Amino acid sequence: MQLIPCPWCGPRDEVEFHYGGAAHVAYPEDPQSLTDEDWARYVFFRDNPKGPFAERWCHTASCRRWFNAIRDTATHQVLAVYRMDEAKPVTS
Amino acid sequence: MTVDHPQRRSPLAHLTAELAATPVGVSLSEVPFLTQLNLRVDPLGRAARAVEEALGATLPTAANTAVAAGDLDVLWLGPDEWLLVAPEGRQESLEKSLRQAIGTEHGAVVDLSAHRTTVELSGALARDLLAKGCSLDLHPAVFTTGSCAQLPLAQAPVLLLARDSEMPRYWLLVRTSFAPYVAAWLLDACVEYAASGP
Amino acid sequence: MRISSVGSSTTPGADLPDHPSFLWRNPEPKKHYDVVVIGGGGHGLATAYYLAKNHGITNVAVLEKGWLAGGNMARNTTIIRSNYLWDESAGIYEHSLKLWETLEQELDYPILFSQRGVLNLAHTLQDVRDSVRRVNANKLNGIDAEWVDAQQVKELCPIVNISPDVRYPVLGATYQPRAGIAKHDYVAWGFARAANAMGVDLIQDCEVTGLDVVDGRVTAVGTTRGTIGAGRVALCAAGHSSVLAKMVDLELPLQSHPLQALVSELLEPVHPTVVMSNAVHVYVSQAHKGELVMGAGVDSYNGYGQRGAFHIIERQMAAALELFPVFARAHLLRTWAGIVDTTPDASPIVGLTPVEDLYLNCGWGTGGFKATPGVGWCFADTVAEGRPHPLISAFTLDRFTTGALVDEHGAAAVAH
Amino acid sequence: MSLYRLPDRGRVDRSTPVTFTYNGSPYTGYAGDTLASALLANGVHQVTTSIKYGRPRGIMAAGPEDPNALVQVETPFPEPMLTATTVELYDGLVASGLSGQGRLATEPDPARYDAMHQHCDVLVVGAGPAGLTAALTAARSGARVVLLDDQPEAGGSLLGTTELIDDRPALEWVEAAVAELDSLPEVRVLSRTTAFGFYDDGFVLALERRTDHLGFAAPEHLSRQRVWRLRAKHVVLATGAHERPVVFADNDRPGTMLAASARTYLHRYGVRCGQRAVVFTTNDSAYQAAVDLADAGLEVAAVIDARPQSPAGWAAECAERGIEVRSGHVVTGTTGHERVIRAHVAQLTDGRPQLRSGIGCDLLLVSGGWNPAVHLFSQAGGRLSYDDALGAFVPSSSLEAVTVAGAARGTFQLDGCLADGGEAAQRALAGLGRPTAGGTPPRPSAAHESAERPLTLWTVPDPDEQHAGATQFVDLQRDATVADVLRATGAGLRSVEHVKRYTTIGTAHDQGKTSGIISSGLVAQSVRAGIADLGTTTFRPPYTPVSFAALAGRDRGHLHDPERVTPLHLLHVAAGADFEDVGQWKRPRYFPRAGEDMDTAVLRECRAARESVAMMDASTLGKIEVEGPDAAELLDRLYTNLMSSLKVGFIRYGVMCGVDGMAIDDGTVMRLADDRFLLTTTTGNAAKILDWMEEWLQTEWPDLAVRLTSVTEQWATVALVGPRSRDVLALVAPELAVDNDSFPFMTWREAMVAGVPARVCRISFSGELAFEVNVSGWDAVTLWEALLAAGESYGITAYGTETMHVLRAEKGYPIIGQDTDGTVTPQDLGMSWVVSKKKPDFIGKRSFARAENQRADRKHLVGLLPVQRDILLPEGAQLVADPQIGPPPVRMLGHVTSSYRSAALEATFALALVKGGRDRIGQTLYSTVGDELVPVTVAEPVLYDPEGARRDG
Ligand SMILES: Cc1cc2nc3c(=O)[nH]c(=O)nc-3n(C[C@H](O)[C@H](O)[C@H](O)COP(=O)(O)OP(=O)(O)OC[C@H]3O[C@@H](n4cnc5c(N)ncnc54)[C@H](O)[C@@H]3O)c2cc1C
Ligand SMILES: NC(=O)c1ccc[n+]([C@@H]2O[C@H](COP(=O)([O-])OP(=O)(O)OC[C@H]3O[C@@H](n4cnc5c(N)ncnc54)[C@H](O)[C@@H]3O)[C@@H](O)[C@H]2O)c1
Ligand SMILES: Cc1cc2nc3c(=O)[nH]c(=O)nc-3n(C[C@H](O)[C@H](O)[C@H](O)COP(=O)(O)O)c2cc1C
Ligand SMILES: [Zn+2]
Repeated sequence: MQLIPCPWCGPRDEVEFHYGGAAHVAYPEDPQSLTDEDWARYVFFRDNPKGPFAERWCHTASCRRWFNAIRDTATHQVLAVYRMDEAKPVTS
Repeated sequence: MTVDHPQRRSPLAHLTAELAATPVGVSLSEVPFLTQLNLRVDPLGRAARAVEEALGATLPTAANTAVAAGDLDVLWLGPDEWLLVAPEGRQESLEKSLRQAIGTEHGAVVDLSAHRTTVELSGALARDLLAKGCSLDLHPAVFTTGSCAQLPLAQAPVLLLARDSEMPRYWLLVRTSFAPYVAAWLLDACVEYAASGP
Repeated sequence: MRISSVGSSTTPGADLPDHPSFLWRNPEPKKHYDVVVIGGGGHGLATAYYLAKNHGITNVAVLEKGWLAGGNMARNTTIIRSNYLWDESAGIYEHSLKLWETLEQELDYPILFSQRGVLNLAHTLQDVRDSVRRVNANKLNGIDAEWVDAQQVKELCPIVNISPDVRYPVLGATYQPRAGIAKHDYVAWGFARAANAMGVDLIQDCEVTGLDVVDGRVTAVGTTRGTIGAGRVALCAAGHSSVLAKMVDLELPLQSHPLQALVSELLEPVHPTVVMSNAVHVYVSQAHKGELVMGAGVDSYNGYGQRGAFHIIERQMAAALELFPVFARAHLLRTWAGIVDTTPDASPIVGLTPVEDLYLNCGWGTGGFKATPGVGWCFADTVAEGRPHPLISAFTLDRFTTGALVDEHGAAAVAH
Repeated sequence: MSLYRLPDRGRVDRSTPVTFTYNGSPYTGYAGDTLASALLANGVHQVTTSIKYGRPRGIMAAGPEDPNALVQVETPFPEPMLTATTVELYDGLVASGLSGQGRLATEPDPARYDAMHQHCDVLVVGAGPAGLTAALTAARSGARVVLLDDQPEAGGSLLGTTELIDDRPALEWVEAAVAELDSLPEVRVLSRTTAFGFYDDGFVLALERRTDHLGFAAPEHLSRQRVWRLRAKHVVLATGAHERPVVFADNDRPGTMLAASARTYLHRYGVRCGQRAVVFTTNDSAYQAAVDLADAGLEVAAVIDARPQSPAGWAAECAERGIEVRSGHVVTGTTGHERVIRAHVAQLTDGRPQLRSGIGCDLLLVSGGWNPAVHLFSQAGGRLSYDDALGAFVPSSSLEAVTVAGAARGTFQLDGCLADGGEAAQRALAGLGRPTAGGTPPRPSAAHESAERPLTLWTVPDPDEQHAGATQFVDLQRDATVADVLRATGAGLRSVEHVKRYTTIGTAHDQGKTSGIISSGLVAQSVRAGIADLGTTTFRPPYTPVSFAALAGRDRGHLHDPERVTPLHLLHVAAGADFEDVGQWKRPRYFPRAGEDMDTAVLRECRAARESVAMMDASTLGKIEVEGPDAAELLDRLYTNLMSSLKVGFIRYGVMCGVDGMAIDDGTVMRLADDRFLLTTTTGNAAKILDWMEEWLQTEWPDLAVRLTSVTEQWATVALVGPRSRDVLALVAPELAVDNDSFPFMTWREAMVAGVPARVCRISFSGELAFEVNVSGWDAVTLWEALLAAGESYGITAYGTETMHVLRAEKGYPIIGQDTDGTVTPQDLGMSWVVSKKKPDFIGKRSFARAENQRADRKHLVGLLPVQRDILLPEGAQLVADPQIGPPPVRMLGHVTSSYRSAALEATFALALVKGGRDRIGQTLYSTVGDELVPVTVAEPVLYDPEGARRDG
């Protein structure tokens, strides 16, 4: 059971969180102007790296805040968490 | 306008006797009909200050803490969200003064008095009872008096408030639809403390 | 070789067949192969086998980064069925099931394919509707399927608790009699042995670390054992598909998640069939030696660690005991996890890629064991012929652009 | 007193004799015995027969690593597959040997199980010398410490030895240590508690056996077993080491035992495991067993030391006791049947055994070295490396906030273990930023210094060259032999993982605690690889088997999953409602009256709604308050239709889609104020939709000033439906103008209803004139009872979800999740009107333009009328064009999503998703009904009151 450090509530059990997949995937500026390919890319295609991954979590059972985390998908280790309005930190 | 509610019914009224019959070391009771208002404002904004003035209480900005001001408890729920808990019957006046304080700034005030009911849990075994279903560290030096947390208790979402972490005495604020489950779960958790079994 | 039936003898170990005394060579990789298959799981091995068997292409290497069939093939709960909802899925899974029915003879290897039937329980009225819908579709697709009520569930599997007083009572189930289980490792080894015998090189401890693309065409693979030239490359890397595709900048709509399973100690036969339940989230069979084999849903987050969180197991145990109260004092013996590559529509991606001579087989997520012979057959044909085999032609990468998804979430949510 | 029980040794309680039955025979033991020690005390070595070959099998170890002594316990409740070495004896125990397969009880297990969370600064696993010093050191600093051990009492291997610490018996030191720990308020010592899983971030799971040892006296109200969910800032693993055997021919014969285990039986249980012993070892540790047994009066015939040179100090001790020591010798096999009667001994020259001689014995003790118990460390992600000197795998990587101490990391001397424990605690405290308190480290008695390194010997060459290895058992439980391993490598297998799966070594209850590394060693030998490179198979939780029930804990029966209920639930129960599970909610499905089945009840309920007045509890609908200056903007982006144009006091129906354009939910939106809306979601989707909205708001559009609050339980909702609903409402809300002009369709009003404040909505999910009355949850009962009373003269009728479905389906209103399946757009549902053409964008819009969405043969929601008007189509039935179906696959056109008997239509009818359905209206299709096909006519989805005249009353 992972401890996910909520930027507000601190470390809590993973069961309290909802996983949101890749972070930093912006909703397209003008979806109607996209090609079908580009739109499909936005809807269905997400990065799936082995190693550090910038992803979104929501602390649904508590403060209900979404935040970003950099977590190593190979080790489960959370390398950093940051709020939605903070820039992606550099983790070596 | 306060209305007389002759038949008003609290979610755990039908379990009053069961809750009262807990073993030595645990006390359980429903605290029905408390006033509960959800407040959302920018903690740094002018409205927040006005609200504090109106309430005579600060809005705690430390996560998972509550402040008490007289008979009012202000519980941190999120970085711009609080639950105000007051004795029964205060929802309308409180809502009005909050809205007034917020004025034209962006905020939200929602009456949730009937959304959750409150279970008071106290006694020497209270902490053990909670520890059966709650992953938070309830050590009195960690979850101190005035700490609060939203989290699952077994399979139900609850809002936990340490009214007195030493005694200890807790409030569990439970969404009413989950209240019978939480009550049944707590009563079941008590079984082992009954001197000669259930 | 001794081939035995299931669950009869009192000495459970004596039941199991002996393995052949030779399985495969451990050759050094050659400089060049006509086809390089990446990934020595069930799909990779079956693909190699059918390339050799059906298409006479034997200058083939299967490159495996660890030990052969040590990925999901070593860790799945072995449920085989073909009762999927949509025509496209029914086509490939039923083709596979038919192959399973003769695979033991075909491979001359005891794979312990046991057609003991699979029950998918319904616990809510919506489950019932979805189940009946699927049964009807299956029948019209020529797949054996039945809707059975709670009483019939009890007759098929007497230890299921069908009391109406439980939290989520059993309202009925879909039943596929021809479905069942097989012994996963034996299946892999059967394919491996047969492929090896036809000249396929099975190369272990050989991780692919790069793909050489010249003028839009793949020409070689870089590995931890040197560069290996390839006429064609067939990707069968399951949980690692995204990582490999990334080497040629191919983005895939895949997310890799941990999926856990567990076994009990060996028990006298109590569970004659396979029971799956979406609503209470558990599926159970009793394997040949007598252990209960169980699984649940995926862990929610991406993970390549081959391990998941324990609350999933605890929840699964609670669910199992709701359905099977007699399991109370069975013991959890071992838990493990695999890495499953899930797609947005719970259907696989098989076929050509924008890179010439690079072929893709992935996205089987939590349910690709049952497809092993079927997809091996069709994928080999696709690689050999350079065009999609008709049975997999719906499972293109392109469907995410057109919107022609094959949404099997209903049939596949706890998909095994 | 039996021949095998010594009068003056052991920690069993001789004042409490205990009777038990094994394999049908009665025996006596003492409190403090395990089943194994009691059997041994009765001279019983054979416990069972083996799984595959039916060979006699005995007790090999004294702890959970025993690969052999499997038993089925029958009382007080049947439990399969426990090891006799871990079953504490109690009065009335009935058990029998198991040959590999356990048997489950057929009746339900009456015991309770539970779980407990516990946090600490330092968790110490294992209360041997290393663990105890670690716990003491940590605890003295004031840290919160949990010390757990799987044995009934602390001491670890000291319980089975005679060592001294600080010049007194080690167990006195243990007792003092435990007393000190018990006296510290921040320390919890858990005995009979096995840490079985080590997960991320200091999360350790442990199983406490609370009442098993009490047998029939176990109090019912206590949980039998408890799962501890421990979260530690630092974990010290002091789990000790397992002795392993050397493999030789017929090494499975009862009477063959691990040397240190025999020593444990002697010192801890006062049991001598035989009368004449031969000790076979590759290292020093077994000498102590030989010496101790001799001192306890056993005849120790010989110590067979595989090393060319025996250790001088020990040799002297042996000589003193007249024990012959044969160095450079090995045991090559045994004679006997139910029990070993002779050990075959041969000199080992150049790795080949020479001439054999037999030594008579009834006890053959073996030590092939020690395997550090690295299971938990490895589970937590720690790496292992092979230690050549020890012949074992030891922890090699450092894990954050984890320290391994004592024998678990390959420290096999007591002084080293004590020092290790202290250092581990200091490391933990340093990490926590806590100062270490002083205190003198404990000092053990001096050990024999030895110049002889242990020899690593996995197996002794088999004298029977023809069947070499066939009776050399590696995994006794799986009956897997050296020959099996060689066959595996001969088949081309090189990986220990393959060999495991080919031979099944290490897959039994003991998970290869004693056999796993031997298998690796054999493979290494066979394929001429380094064992260091081959490694071990993977260590996986649980460390020892855990019962399913313990893991399920209290999440069973009605606590399995919360039953969510509305404030009216008790009234529904009293009214005899039949309930339906919708998500976690319990909803009344129908309210049968005496003698009614569902069909009759539903027809009656429908008739009441269509002809007079009926009411239902709609409180389960999700409700979300949306507040802020940008509230309307947010809703415009999330709903397919325009919400910003909604006026205060009005209500609008809306649909939400996913980004893929598929409908995910629908509901109504009330505008409470310019900047406030209240929206409803379907019952099952409330949490999902709130999350969905928050996700967009927080992650994509943080610039929007909107706040969302769930108010689902704040409001109880009663739908009041039917031509007489207005009359009933007027009675309970005398101040409310209820006429059509004052209170038009799709508006809402605040009013006193039944004497309580309410929000009344004029909306209809039935096509009838209808209202939804929302009151505080506290007032739900008041409202419900007032409506029942006011409507009495109109025959007001309570109805459930089934009737709701009939009413809405007659009107062609879809249910998201029933008439859709995640592949259906609003257009497919015939609701293009709910998809705004004006808005430049909203979630899902872009997907509508994809190729697949343009196809004319997409599935549409249509009505179906069976040609034979009384045939009820099964929901889920498939539709085909031609009744003459050929061989499969048959082309399917769609399926029935909803199907009911309609009182109003006096016929059955259905809704269906049909390919190009809107173009087929009027056509005949065929629906599966069982194995038949019946003709149905495709119709408009709205079958009842298509003009919508009735909803205005
Ligand atoms: C717990 C669990 C239960 C399951 N239950 C079922 C079930 O009951 N029924 C069912 O039908 N399906 C089930 N599945 C799914 C099924 O196991 C998979 O869909 C299927 O095994 C995938 O195909 P595969 O056998 O080829 O995959 P794998 O066996 O995973 O093969 C992929 C191989 O590629 C190798 N590889 C990866 N990267 C590289 C590289 N760079 N270089 C070289 N080699 C590489 C991997 O090491 C691996 O061996 C389950 C899966 C899990 C994890
Ligand atoms: N002479 C030798 O070669 C040799 C070899 C090994 C050990 N030893 C001796 O053994 C002792 C080792 O001391 P130590 O403290 O390291 O270990 P220990 O064996 O004394 O204690 C370990 C304790 O941990 C318990 N344990 C193990 N795994 C557990 C789990 N998962 N959950 C709960 N409890 C668990 C064991 O039951 C045991 O009580 C020393 O006295 C040492 O000299 C000697
Ligand atoms: C169908 C099936 C049955 C299994 N039965 C057993 C078993 O009886 N005993 C055992 O220890 N492991 C059993 N395993 C699990 C394997 O030991 C192992 O955990 C799994 O192959 C994953 O590999 P890993 O744990 O080495 O990563 C079984 C696995 C499967 C898929
Ligand atoms: Zn939080």
